[in-house]
Amino acid sequence: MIKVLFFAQLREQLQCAELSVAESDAQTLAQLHEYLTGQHPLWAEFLNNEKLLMAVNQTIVKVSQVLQSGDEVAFFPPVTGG
Amino acid sequence: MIKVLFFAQLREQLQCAELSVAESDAQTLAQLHEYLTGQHPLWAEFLNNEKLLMAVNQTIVKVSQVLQSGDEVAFFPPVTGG
Amino acid sequence: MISIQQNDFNVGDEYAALVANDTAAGAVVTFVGRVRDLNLAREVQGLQLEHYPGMTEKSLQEIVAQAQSRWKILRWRIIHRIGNLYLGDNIVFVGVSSAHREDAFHSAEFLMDYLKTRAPFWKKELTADGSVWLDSQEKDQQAMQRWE
Amino acid sequence: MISIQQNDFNVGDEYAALVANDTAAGAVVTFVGRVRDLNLAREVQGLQLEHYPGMTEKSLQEIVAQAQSRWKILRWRIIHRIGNLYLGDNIVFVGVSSAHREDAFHSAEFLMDYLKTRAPFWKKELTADGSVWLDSQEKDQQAMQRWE
Repeated sequence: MIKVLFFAQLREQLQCAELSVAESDAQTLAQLHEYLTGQHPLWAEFLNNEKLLMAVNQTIVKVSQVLQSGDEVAFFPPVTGG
Repeated sequence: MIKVLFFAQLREQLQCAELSVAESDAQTLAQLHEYLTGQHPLWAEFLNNEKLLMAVNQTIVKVSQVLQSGDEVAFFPPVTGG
Repeated sequence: MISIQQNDFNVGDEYAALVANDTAAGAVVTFVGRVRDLNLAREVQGLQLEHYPGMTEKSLQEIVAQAQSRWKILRWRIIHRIGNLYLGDNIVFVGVSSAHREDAFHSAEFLMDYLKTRAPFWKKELTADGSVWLDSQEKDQQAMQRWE
Repeated sequence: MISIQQNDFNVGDEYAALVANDTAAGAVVTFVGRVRDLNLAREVQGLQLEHYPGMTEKSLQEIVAQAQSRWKILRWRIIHRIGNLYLGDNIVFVGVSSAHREDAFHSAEFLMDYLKTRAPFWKKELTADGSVWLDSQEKDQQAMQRWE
């Protein structure tokens, strides 16, 4: 399984903080994205935001990133700490 | 009279912290310099140091500065505080 | 050391820890970020600070490693508060000690610029009109890009 | 406020004064310069700090006025110690508060660069081989010229 996390404004927009996806449905980050918007049409508007950042195992990566079972994936808006 | 001050290494080299000079002997900073080295030949070596800074009434000035009675003149090495 | 915490910090104590028994530290720079009353002309009453536990610490460690490869740093300290914070509260502390002031100033500023653009924290502002997620600012991206 | 004093200062107290009752201060930078054990490869035991009373305060006021014309500064504080100082002792404190971190970082660094090259203080180092007046350093002149 792949663990998927959403943070901040995105978490509120999707009304979801965390879910799991079978690795067969998400061999790359791009595929995971496609899978999520397919399963949740209402999420597409928010997940298609070009500014969103994606991390795999807590490192920011590109959408071409290959995924494997046990990965922790996170989607979140640009950061605003400090 | 013009009050003349020396600081730090220069004060130690000249073995003098403060002296007074009649304004007639020092109408400009350049004249004051000439007067001092004339009166104290042993000082020339130290007062001719190109790196020395000069202040009149606590503001750094150039050697062409005109002097008047009551002025406070200071000669000192480049600063090293902080 | 990196701390992500709800509790406040004490600048005097942090300064003391940065220099304790270290006579090589000729220069110490500290930065504190605080909740201020006006942000982009909105009247702010407070902030809610969310973070991504685990990734926060990891990204800050990477930022520190980058700073250490660029400047000679003796000791460093990063504290970032989370949860609900109010007007005038401390948000973030960055402290660096070094032999020379250039290293201390530049590494502290670098750490803040990177923290602002790379560490997964998000601020929700509480104003009289309700709460609103803060947008990232172009000027922070530009500040970060100076170092590249 | 500018203080030229023999006594030590307390960084925590100075930070508290910079932000007390000021919810506009989103960013506070402090710098502390200390007596360190190695300077230009000489083993330093202490320093004797001489200054030009009156001109010191005047030149620092002028430097602060310049900083205020370049950056938005809310509060500032400069303390410079004089007399005999020993390994690990604090020498100088510069603190600036501002709404934004760029103003706080840059004005604090500017104040230090100018203080180092324009304010009439002189250090005599005490080493095992005797005492020696410190030479001004080219890198300090260069640091100052960045701002011109």
